[in-house]
Amino acid sequence: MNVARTEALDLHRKMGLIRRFEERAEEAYGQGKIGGFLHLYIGEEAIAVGAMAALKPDDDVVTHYRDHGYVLARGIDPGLVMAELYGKATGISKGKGGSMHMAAVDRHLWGGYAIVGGHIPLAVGLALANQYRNLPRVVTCFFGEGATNIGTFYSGLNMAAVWKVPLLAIVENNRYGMGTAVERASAVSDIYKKAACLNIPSVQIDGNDVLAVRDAVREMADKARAGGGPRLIEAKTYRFRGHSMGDPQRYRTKDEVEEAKARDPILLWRNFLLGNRIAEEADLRKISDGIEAEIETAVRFAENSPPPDPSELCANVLVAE
Amino acid sequence: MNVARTEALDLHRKMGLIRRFEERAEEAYGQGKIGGFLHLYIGEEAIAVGAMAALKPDDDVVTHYRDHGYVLARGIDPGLVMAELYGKATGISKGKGGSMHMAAVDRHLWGGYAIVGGHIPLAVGLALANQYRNLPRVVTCFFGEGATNIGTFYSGLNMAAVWKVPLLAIVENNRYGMGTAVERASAVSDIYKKAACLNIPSVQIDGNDVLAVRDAVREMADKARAGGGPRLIEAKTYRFRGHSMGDPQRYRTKDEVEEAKARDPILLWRNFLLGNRIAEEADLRKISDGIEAEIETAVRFAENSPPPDPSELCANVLVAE
Amino acid sequence: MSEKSYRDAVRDALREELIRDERVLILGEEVGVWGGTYAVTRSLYDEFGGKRIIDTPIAEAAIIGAAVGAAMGGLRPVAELMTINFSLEAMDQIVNNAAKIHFMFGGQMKVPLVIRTPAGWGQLAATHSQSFEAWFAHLPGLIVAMPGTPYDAKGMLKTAIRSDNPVMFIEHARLYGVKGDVPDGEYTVPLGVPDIKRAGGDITIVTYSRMLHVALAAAEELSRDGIECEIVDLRTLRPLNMSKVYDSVVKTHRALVLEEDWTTCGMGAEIAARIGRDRFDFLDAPVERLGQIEVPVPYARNLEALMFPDEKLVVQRVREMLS
Amino acid sequence: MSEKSYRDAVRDALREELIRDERVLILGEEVGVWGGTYAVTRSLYDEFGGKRIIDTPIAEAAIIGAAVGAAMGGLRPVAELMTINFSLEAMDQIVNNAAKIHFMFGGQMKVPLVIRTPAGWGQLAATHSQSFEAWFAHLPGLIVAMPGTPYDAKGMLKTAIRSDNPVMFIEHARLYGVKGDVPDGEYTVPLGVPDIKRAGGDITIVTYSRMLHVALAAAEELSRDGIECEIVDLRTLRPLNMSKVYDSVVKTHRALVLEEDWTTCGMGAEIAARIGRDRFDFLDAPVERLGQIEVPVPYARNLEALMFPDEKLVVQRVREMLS
Ligand SMILES: Cc1ncc(C[n+]2csc(CCOP(=O)(O)OP(=O)(O)O)c2C)c(N)n1
Ligand SMILES: Cc1ncc(C[n+]2csc(CCOP(=O)(O)OP(=O)(O)O)c2C)c(N)n1
Ligand SMILES: [Mg+2]
Ligand SMILES: [Mg+2]
Repeated sequence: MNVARTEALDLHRKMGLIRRFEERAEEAYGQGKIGGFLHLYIGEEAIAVGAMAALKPDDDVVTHYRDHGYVLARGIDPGLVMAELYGKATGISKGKGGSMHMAAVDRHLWGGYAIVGGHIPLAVGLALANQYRNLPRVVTCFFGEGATNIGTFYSGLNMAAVWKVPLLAIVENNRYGMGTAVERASAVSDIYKKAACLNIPSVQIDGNDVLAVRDAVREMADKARAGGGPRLIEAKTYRFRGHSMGDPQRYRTKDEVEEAKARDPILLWRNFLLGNRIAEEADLRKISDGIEAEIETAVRFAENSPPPDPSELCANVLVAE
Repeated sequence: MNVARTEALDLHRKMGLIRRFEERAEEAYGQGKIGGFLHLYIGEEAIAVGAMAALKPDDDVVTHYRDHGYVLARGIDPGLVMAELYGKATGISKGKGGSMHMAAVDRHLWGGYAIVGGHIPLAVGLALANQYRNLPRVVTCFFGEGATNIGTFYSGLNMAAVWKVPLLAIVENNRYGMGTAVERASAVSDIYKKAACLNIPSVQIDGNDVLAVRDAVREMADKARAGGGPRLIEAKTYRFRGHSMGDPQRYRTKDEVEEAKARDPILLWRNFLLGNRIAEEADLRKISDGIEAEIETAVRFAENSPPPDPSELCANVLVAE
Repeated sequence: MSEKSYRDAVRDALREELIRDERVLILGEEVGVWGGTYAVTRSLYDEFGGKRIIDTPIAEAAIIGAAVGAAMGGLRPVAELMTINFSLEAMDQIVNNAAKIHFMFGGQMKVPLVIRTPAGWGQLAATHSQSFEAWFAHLPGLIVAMPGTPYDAKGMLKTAIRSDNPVMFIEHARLYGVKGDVPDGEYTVPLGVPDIKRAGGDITIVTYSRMLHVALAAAEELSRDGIECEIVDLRTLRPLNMSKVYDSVVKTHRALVLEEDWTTCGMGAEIAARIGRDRFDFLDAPVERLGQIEVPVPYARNLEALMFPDEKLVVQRVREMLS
Repeated sequence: MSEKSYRDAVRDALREELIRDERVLILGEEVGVWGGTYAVTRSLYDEFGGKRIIDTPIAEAAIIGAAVGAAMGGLRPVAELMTINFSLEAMDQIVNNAAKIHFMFGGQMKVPLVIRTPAGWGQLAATHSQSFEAWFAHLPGLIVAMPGTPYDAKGMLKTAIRSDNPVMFIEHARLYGVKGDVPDGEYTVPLGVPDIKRAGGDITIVTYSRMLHVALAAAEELSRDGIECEIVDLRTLRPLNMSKVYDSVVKTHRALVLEEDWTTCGMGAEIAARIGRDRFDFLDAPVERLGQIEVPVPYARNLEALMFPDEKLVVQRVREMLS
């Protein structure tokens, strides 16, 4: 077993925290306390948690809009994230970004981006900066399988490959881009194979196996860091909720969703922990309780925080100089 | 030998016609009679000529801006093409398009396009229309290897592959996109390999061998026509002239160019014709003479044609209705 | 006549044209199985099948490019951009292909294409709340329609689909639920013809799309104080037909332009400049503009609420202009 | 002082900033080995090497996106778009990333990026002759510079490179050969400050970039007849500082805006609308605009010559406005 007990429990805690955080966010959305789009990561938590466990604290991260998981997995205070969803001044992006735009630059989280594929070139540029400045940092860029059909996936990664910048692309293949199944949108549905035409080494992994994610990310990140040029990981997973709030989900059956839930990453990890006697039920209950408390605090923080001051509207349009 | 004598001579005549046409255009450009950009196809003639020999007259063609060759290879009167270069009312696009925008819709030539890669989705759409209308027409789309790094190459062809439309992409790999060598811009320099991540069958051929082009295009076009979905051909070639007029050509040596000229497609074909006793020197001389006369007529036609009437400026902005 | 939502009116237009003309097809992200993210194309996939209603990959440049190509090839595609924000991905295809192909090849081809797309906002933050109609209105070779009522939406969309020209047909996410009277039978509304949505003699309000409703509400309120606004709904932004605006200004001597886009180099600028030039002597006061605050749209509800002119602001501005 | 071409002035600015600040790098198509298609970056690759002067694939979205990312990551990239036409390929990156990232994340990141690109034309036909400055001027979050002289080009580019904000720096292909006096030593010109390029009391001509020279030539000719034009060179289109324009209009009571872009929703519209509102009582005549004919640009020389306002047309329009 290549995981220490503390780490094993921490992985469990983080996945659980993301799950519960989003369930509460969903609730708050239903109460009209959160607006706009809210893309839940439920079912995919092992990817963010496994990846962040593998990356170094000063490795850079650029993500798409389904981004609560990455931020929480990196250990950002859930209160800041919830406050952002509530559109409060105390939010991680001062309430200006919302669900899709979570950044914490001091933690090398360079933001969630809502234009599909549009952030991939940004990640290439960040990696170029790291290479230029001789910093031993990998840039990890997360996006969905649906994003692999847009031009910037290809043109951005081609550039990264030509320049051999330290970039790791992680494709979360949750089988759908909104309601379009991967086979209906992508000529190649094993996404990792797409890297071949970019000369980028790639692997396909079980994205619901947190350890598999951690190990693949570590290996690939190290190779990219060592100057080997970009790498790509396809992490296969499944989204348990609708694409965003209010998705009629006509594109899949309830049975399909239920079946997928048998491979819930949290369940798998829980079974692993119990099965390998890394933890007892009681340990896990304690972790759950901790999570509940943490989420409660986060919600209270968000609720009690003030909205942004109206003067914020015209702040940060240009840097004053 | 899988080529009849008449066809063999016609291939020779067409390649020679394009060559001489462009040499005359170059001259006229030097005299200020042609303006703007002028991208010569000299050295690459076997591709257009071989392809047009294979395609059926009502197969559709969409091309990039280096487009004199395609139009002439399809048998368009060189006078119309030269008049377009001269910006005359009698030009193939009424003088409104110029060198980069040659179309003859009645001959299924849907135009040359000057935005790199921008025409690839157009070709996909034309092919979709053919599929939708049950027309047994292939759309052939020409572009350079440099265009295979822009997003629409990938996103357009992915769409074509998902929809299985009858499209044939022909990549003219002349080793440079302007001054950038293929290896400096493209993570994969054997362009045909890029088709793998689009699930598109592809081949690499000698683009200076007119017969190889004809045969590959025929085979691939037939497969696409039969409903097999898109195909891609990488035709390897070399551009003897600068990218456009006024290219300082700092990116390659004179030696490299001279070396490439040993594989001049017209020379190769000439040797083939003579070597296989398909033609005698005298036959070829007669063809050359015919070409000279034809070009002379074309130039005279262009010179003597009137410029567009000023009223043309505001015509064809919108279709009147 | 029946009361219909803007959404249903648009869908009816699509459905009727799909039935009327075999060459009409719809393509875009989630237009088929999902039924359109704003439910505009709901049920059309079931009725017309995957040949006519085509789900695409997420690749707007390829969607619009393919739609232009299909239009050149004899079809009459209606391409949907899920929101107008994503038009940025397809800008080259819209500007250089859709709008120019007819001209550039000397009239040899035409591009009978409709690009349907909603503007709109609602805590969607900076990249998902934009409104680029002024950009499209800037471009020769395009028709730009932006209807504000179910009646106009249906009638203009039918005209757009039958047009041989490329039409940028801009809807509005916050209008889809708005209801209005729509005739039961076949009708069309011409492109390029503004419409007086309310008559009045004191001030001219020039507007379109969702802002029409803000203007109407403000006019109602002002009317209680005896101030009568004349509301000119542009409906089509390009070609821009100014005659009704001019007639109105000649009568009222005052004009306010109300738009949802950023104002700099916007529709309001164009209209103010034209009125200023062509009806210079009739103006008793400067032409005023109200539009989006010139910052990216923030997520927070309280900040977003400050972004767009509302009824109150319009009322206030009109009062100032008349005092 | 020495006489320098606009091209050399731009190159000098680049070179000096490359020397001054290690974080400055140039990336774009053909900027390196080729030396820039308009020879602006000639010799820089030899001097600074491939780490600082980076040739890219043909992929404008990736170029601008990567430049934004590099700017976020601590560098000061100067990205070249070979011509402004290709900005259409990168529109999402410019609009949604370059211009919004600072705002959208609550000020956490900044994007010290310069995008250099020439407008221009010359029988290049519809897709290669465009001028989109009005589009960029429409966008909050961007600075839009469009200098008309070698002096301004060099001084403003140096300011742009040192700025912590994204700057769209629009040059002009037909200005590269134009010469003018440029100081030998270090200097900068601020962004956001228009410049009076000729003083006069009879009419205000507001313009920028290449049209500045058309205006200057027309003013020279008009001066022979005793008509004195005051020429305000905007230099920066966003943020748009109107004070010098207003001062001039208060003096002359007449204004003509001269631009090279299509006029609908253009800079001229914005300026006319602002003058009309803020200096309403000072105008003796409507603000007039001259710009590109509203059609795609044709290839034929004779037709193209009809597209853009020239000296003759400006002289004629000024005479009409004064009669
Ligand atoms: C350029 C662009 N087009 C369309 C959209 C609308 N949209 C948002 S998410 C999404 C699906 C993305 O699917 P995928 O990349 O698989 O990520 P997932 O949502 O499954 O995590 C779409 C079409 C967008 N945001 N940007
Ligand atoms: C989107 C875009 N970017 C840049 C250019 C400028 N440009 C014109 S041709 C060319 C090189 C194209 O190379 P390739 O595709 O290999 O074709 P070739 O010219 O070699 O035939 C470039 C960069 C353009 N026309 N369009
Ligand atoms: Mg997905
Ligand atoms: Mg090439």
